Amino acid sequence: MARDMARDMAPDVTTANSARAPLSRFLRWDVLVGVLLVLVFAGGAAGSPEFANAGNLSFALGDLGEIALIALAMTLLVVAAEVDLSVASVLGLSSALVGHLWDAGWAIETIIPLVVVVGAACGLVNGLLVTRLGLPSLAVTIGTLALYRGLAQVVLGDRAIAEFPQSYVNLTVNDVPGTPIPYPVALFAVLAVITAVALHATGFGRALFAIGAQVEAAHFAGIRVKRIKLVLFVISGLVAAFAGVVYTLRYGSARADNGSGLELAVIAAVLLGGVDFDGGKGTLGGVIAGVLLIGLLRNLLMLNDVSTEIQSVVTGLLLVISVITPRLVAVARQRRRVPSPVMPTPPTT
Amino acid sequence: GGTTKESASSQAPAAPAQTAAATANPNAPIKEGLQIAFLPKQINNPYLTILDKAGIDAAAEYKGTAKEVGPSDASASSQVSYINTLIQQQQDAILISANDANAVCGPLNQARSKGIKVVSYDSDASKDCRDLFINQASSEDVGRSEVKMLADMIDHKGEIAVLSATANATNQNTWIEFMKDELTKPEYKDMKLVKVAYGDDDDQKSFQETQGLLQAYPNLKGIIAPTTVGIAAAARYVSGSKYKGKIVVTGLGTPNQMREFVKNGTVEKFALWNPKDLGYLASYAAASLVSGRITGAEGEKFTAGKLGEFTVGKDGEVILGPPFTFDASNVDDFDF
Amino acid sequence: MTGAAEATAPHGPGTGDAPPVLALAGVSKSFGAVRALRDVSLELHAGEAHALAGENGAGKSTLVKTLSGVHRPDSGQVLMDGRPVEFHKPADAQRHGVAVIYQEPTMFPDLSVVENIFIGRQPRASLGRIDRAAMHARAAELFTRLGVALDPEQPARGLSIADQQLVEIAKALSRDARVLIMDEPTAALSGNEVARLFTVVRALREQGCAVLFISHRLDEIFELCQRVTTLRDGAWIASEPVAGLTHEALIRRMVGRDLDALYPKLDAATGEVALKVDRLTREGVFTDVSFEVRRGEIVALAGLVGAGRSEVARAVFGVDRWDAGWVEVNGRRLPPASPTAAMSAGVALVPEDRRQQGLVMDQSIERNIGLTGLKGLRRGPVISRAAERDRARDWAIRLQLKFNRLSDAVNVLSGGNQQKVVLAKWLSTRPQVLIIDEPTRGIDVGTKAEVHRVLSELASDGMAVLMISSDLPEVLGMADRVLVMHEGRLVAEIPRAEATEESVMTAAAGRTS
Amino acid sequence: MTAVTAGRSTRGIVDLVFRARELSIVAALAVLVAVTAAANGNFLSAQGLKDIFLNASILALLAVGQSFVVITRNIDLSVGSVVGLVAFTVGDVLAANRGLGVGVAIVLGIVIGCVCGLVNGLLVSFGKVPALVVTLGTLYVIQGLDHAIAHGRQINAVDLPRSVLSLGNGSVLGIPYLPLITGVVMLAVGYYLRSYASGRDFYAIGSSPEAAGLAGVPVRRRVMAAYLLSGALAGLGGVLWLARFGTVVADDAHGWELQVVSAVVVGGVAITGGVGTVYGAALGALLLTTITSALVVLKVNPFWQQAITGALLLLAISVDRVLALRVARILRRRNARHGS
Ligand SMILES: Nc1ncnc2c1ncn2[C@@H]1O[C@H](COP(=O)(O)OP(=O)(O)OP(=O)(O)O)[C@@H](O)[C@H]1O
Ligand SMILES: Nc1ncnc2c1ncn2[C@@H]1O[C@H](COP(=O)(O)OP(=O)(O)OP(=O)(O)O)[C@@H](O)[C@H]1O
Ligand SMILES: [Mg+2]
Ligand SMILES: [Mg+2]
Repeated sequence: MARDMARDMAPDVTTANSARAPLSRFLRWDVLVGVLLVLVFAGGAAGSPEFANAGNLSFALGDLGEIALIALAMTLLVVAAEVDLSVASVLGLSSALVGHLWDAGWAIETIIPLVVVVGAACGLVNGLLVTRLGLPSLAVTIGTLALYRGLAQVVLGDRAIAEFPQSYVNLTVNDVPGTPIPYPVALFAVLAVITAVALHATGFGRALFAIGAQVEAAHFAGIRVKRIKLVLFVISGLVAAFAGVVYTLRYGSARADNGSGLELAVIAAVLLGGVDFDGGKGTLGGVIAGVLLIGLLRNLLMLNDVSTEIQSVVTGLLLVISVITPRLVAVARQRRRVPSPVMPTPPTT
Repeated sequence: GGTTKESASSQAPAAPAQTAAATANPNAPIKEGLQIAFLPKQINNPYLTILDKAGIDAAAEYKGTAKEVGPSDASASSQVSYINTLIQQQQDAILISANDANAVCGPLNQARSKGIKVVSYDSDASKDCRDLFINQASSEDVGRSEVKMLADMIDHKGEIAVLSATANATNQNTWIEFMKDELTKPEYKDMKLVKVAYGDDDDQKSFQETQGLLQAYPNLKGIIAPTTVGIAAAARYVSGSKYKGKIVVTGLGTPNQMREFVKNGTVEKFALWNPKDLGYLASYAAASLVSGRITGAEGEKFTAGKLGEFTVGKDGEVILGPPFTFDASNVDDFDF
Repeated sequence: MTGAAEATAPHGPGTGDAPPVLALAGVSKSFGAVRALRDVSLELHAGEAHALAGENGAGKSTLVKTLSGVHRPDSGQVLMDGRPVEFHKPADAQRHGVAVIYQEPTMFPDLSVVENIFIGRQPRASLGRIDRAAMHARAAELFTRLGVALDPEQPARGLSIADQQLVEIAKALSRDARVLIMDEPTAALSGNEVARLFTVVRALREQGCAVLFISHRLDEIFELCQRVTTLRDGAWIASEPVAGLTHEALIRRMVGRDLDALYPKLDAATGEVALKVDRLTREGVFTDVSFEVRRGEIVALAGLVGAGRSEVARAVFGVDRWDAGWVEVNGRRLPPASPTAAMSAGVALVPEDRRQQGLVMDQSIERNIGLTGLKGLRRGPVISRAAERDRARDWAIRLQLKFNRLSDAVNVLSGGNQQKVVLAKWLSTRPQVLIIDEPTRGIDVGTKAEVHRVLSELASDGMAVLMISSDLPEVLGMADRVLVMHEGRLVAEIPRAEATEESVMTAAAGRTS
Repeated sequence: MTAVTAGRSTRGIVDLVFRARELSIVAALAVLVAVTAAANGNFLSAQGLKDIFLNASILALLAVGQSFVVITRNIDLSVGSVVGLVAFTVGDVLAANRGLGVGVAIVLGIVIGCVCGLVNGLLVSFGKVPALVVTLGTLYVIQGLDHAIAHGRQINAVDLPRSVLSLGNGSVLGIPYLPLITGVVMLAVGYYLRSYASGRDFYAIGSSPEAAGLAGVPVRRRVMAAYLLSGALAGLGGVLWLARFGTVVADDAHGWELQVVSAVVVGGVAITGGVGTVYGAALGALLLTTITSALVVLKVNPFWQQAITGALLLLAISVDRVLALRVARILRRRNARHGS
């Protein structure tokens, strides 16, 4: 189902290249990632019996849950040419709060909404610093990355809290009956559909792409740039905090260092999915394919006893290859047709 | 109704029942062709690498195959995916040095429900979700002896500090508790623990923390670093600074790392057990479990190859032995 | 292809016998399905100013980029002093003494004005270091020649389009080139600067420089150039001496037919006040600006470059915050700094800088046009692509937009066609008050008439139009009233009957008549 | 016209004074050091000062290389991995051949760093692919390589030649080698960027890559050079790391890319390219490390340290920004008075 989703949710974005031959539509970066995903899945299913069974798939998908959730919000931000590096720290802070409050005897029904609100507040701080002061989000969220992680340590210190209510733990680890899909992943699927529609088919999505591609033009077109960015940061914080709740319950362990370093995994997935870090380009389908590709490939390598170091190399090569292949193909095709380098398009970040 | 902490304990899952029901047969031979896997906190941790290698060699002795797999970062979550993989691969036993005692619990119990034996070593998992814990030394011994060792070197007088690993490290935190308890005894009334600092088992961070400690507490007399990374970093900073000879550094370290500092006089004594023995013992314990020689109940005995006989203690704990103290006279006799 | 045979020998009388400094021979260039140049030939001679004329999208800028090494021709040759050369990149052409002012200013916003001019060619002192004093001296000299009052140390960010254009001109002149190519250098300039520029160019030409000049203001062609080459749909039409050519004849070459009146101003009954601006002030930029625009009226805002006209427009529309005063639309005050509020009150602003402010360059024509009316395109919560496309097609046809597909990105359109997309984007919101900053910058004569007709029609349908323009004939031809700004203040209001070149220019220069 | 000119040029001058980002960092540093020293005199003792500079020098060196790349509107996330790889491999080689000296170590380190930089540079400038993706990819690849080489081993100080270790701890005229090296590199790179035509090209590329191409700037060559320099300095940083810490494992400098980028950003180099100096970046690195040291010296609860570091970082960039906005506004007003 994951593959279908990825395909269905990749509506075309009009890129500058669409004037070229129609074939190049299929050589887009995000489509390439989708194809790789299918290949990995098929190869895995054929090659190792441990891979394509319900138990393993359920686990592998569940293990991606938090990254996938956060990647949704991150995609929106990156399309609008912003980034939130503090997500993993918000996740940690949320985890620490869940642990602390639970330890203090609060009811989990109170804790969860409260923590999500705190996450939204963290996002609000990011958003205000970016929109009110006009600071680059990379700088702001590197700062809050340290700040929120630090607050998590302040809240929980060296304690590790466990023994959360089983019914809630079950919600985060059990599968939807009859499928190998854990509940958080099912929730993710629903949210992904909503996000995809919002991004690719609504005025809000159009506004995001315009903001990301040319913020001044968007402002002149009456788009409330600052407000929209603020909302995006709040969403990002909120989702990260919710992911923190899922994380805590899924592992049954609240620690201040939960999820540290997760931001790079999210960014890697978003980049692999073909979203342009300069903003204004990308598809949600690509991102979903990217998340699944990284996750399933790692799972497959692990099952085949490929060492961590090689896994790391493979992830890195995947990133490089997925960006460079469409370019190489385009260049090769151009060379064949006419010997004309277009305007010297310089490299971008 | 509200799901508060009180209601939770009543809902806590019972540990899988079938393992407890089995009875031990101390005379059963160790099965051949066992497949066991070591899952360290983090691959590339030199200390755990030594341990796991010894365990893998031990497996060859009893004609089993062992391997080491693990994450490159010491986070709880990354270990969990490896447990899943090992379940899928239907290993006979998983040996784990847990990053987070609780986070690995669910998957470990899943493994046990599929008949896989779980042995924790070096750093324990929650006792509900493993069959045995191979402890390097009794935690109480480690904590108290560290304090004694330092006290002897500073004449039971002055300010001291602890340089630990991460704030969440289970074993370090247990030791530190015992250290604090030991310090309440009357003979230590002139010693004061002024700070517990965390070097996160990161060489550079530990180095910088040591610097900070010495500046912040000019009257500091000694540092206990109950972690191999921390003690090496602390010793290195002290040996290259004006504090050399004025500050006593001790703790847990490996002879290879510490040799230089013992020789140049920065460090007089430090302690550790033989990590190779620990790996060896863990490997044999796992094999004994799988072969049905023991079940993990208190009082059971088993032989661990060349190391001889061990007894399962309370809560399924097996203790390697008291820590060994290294000093200038013996540090050259070891190579690890 | 038909022009090919004639094109091979465009060499006419009066050009001397020396081989042309720079020439194109039978050059073709396609972008995908678009054939931007088809077998075009052109010769530039020393000491001659050569004009290139053609409608929007005729291929002028493509020709320029082929001469300067940005594009390589698909077929045909570039010749220098009669010998074939291959320019692989702009640097190659520069090394051969070709200096280019591109249609769109290419600034380094973070560098100072002087660095912008000299980047890559800074005067050197010992050990290869940059000689800053020499650099400043040369910049000062250039600015004096061009009559520009810019602080050389000022960062280029925030320069108005006109100032940017002046910097570009200084940059090209500083090269002491053998060939000077200027792609619509005057589009953003007003009379004064144009006159200065022409003086400088004439001097260069007399020193033996070959000049290629592109402009949609035909008067300028007649004033500056000796020969003119016309392109139509990428094909060469004619190369001939300017002397003896009439406006009408040139237009017929470009468009292929005769044109209607250029300023088809309809008289409309003026209604009640639609836009009222009262003592509006933005400190340091403009002061105490008050005026009204009525329904059915076209009011022009004239002034020299940098007078602050665009700034007023931006503030009225809410892009910039104002410090004092207020703006009223249809009797209701607008909140400050909210374009959204201005839009829902029925105001539209066609900004002066289409690349930064007007368009999202990477996005398609239809998306750009749809961006201002997302609410109207909704079917339920989602945008209807069909509605988006219809809206875009409607206006594309009305404004005679030249495009391949509506899903093409706007950055492949020619400059003038981009301007039309901006117009379509705003006209499609059916505003009651239209503020339009340099409406025909870079638009060809044919379309200009079209735009003027549309404006005129809209006004007579009851729209209030505030038009900022540096094109004096346009101001005089279209406006019911002319407001003149000088250094941030409104200095004159001239009714249509009294508006003449002299009266407007006198006020704009700050002299009281 | 003349009035306008006057207004504009005053703006230029005042602007220059106020926009010197370096000044505000120096001020922040001064406040921090003063407060800490007041609380604990040891902080400014000879040993204390030496420690601060020693701690900052490797980060500052990396920040110099990184700002070079960032100024061209690119980024190099692989620096942390390169430092780790170089520290380990050079350590490994030296441990195996103890006769080798400092010179060989430095050359070897720089060569390895250059190779990494070359790969990044080729992919970014000739492959025309986004730098962030490429260097995130090479971050993983180089890290994997490092781990594969180290395979759980550790290089200890005893295994290393004396000469290398004394590079890390020794000093000349009381100044330790490390900050000395960083200082020299910083001054050289800073001078080059400011005073040479090719140095200005980097700013032009970052400011507008498109315009740079049209102006005849060799964009690819320069971007390539930026990555080579960043790689070379990361390689040098790796050798210094080895010399300073003596003990190396595969994980060294893991996650440092974010620290380096923070230093660069705090130092006023715009992440969107075209703006900033290497002096600012190096000062940013000094500020960051000093915050960490100061918090320990001030006996701040370890659980609060990271939060405070984060808050101070935010404070630094926010105050700087607010000041800049204020100044811009005052100038606009002043311009009004001059203009009218
Ligand atoms: N890079 C490109 N990719 C695709 N099409 C292009 C590109 N550049 C130009 N074109 C197309 O080539 C044709 C000629 O464009 P060009 O810019 O040369 O026109 P122009 O004569 O300069 O028009 P204007 O007067 O509006 O500036 C146009 O149809 C344009 O859409
Ligand atoms: N914040 C500012 N500080 C100083 N000068 C500024 C500022 N903003 C704009 N300017 C200058 O003020 C002048 C007014 O610009 P504006 O674009 O409004 O003029 P204009 O009359 O519309 O002329 P143009 O024909 O260039 O559009 C410009 O020269 C611009 O560079
Ligand atoms: Mg053009
Ligand atoms: Mg203007």
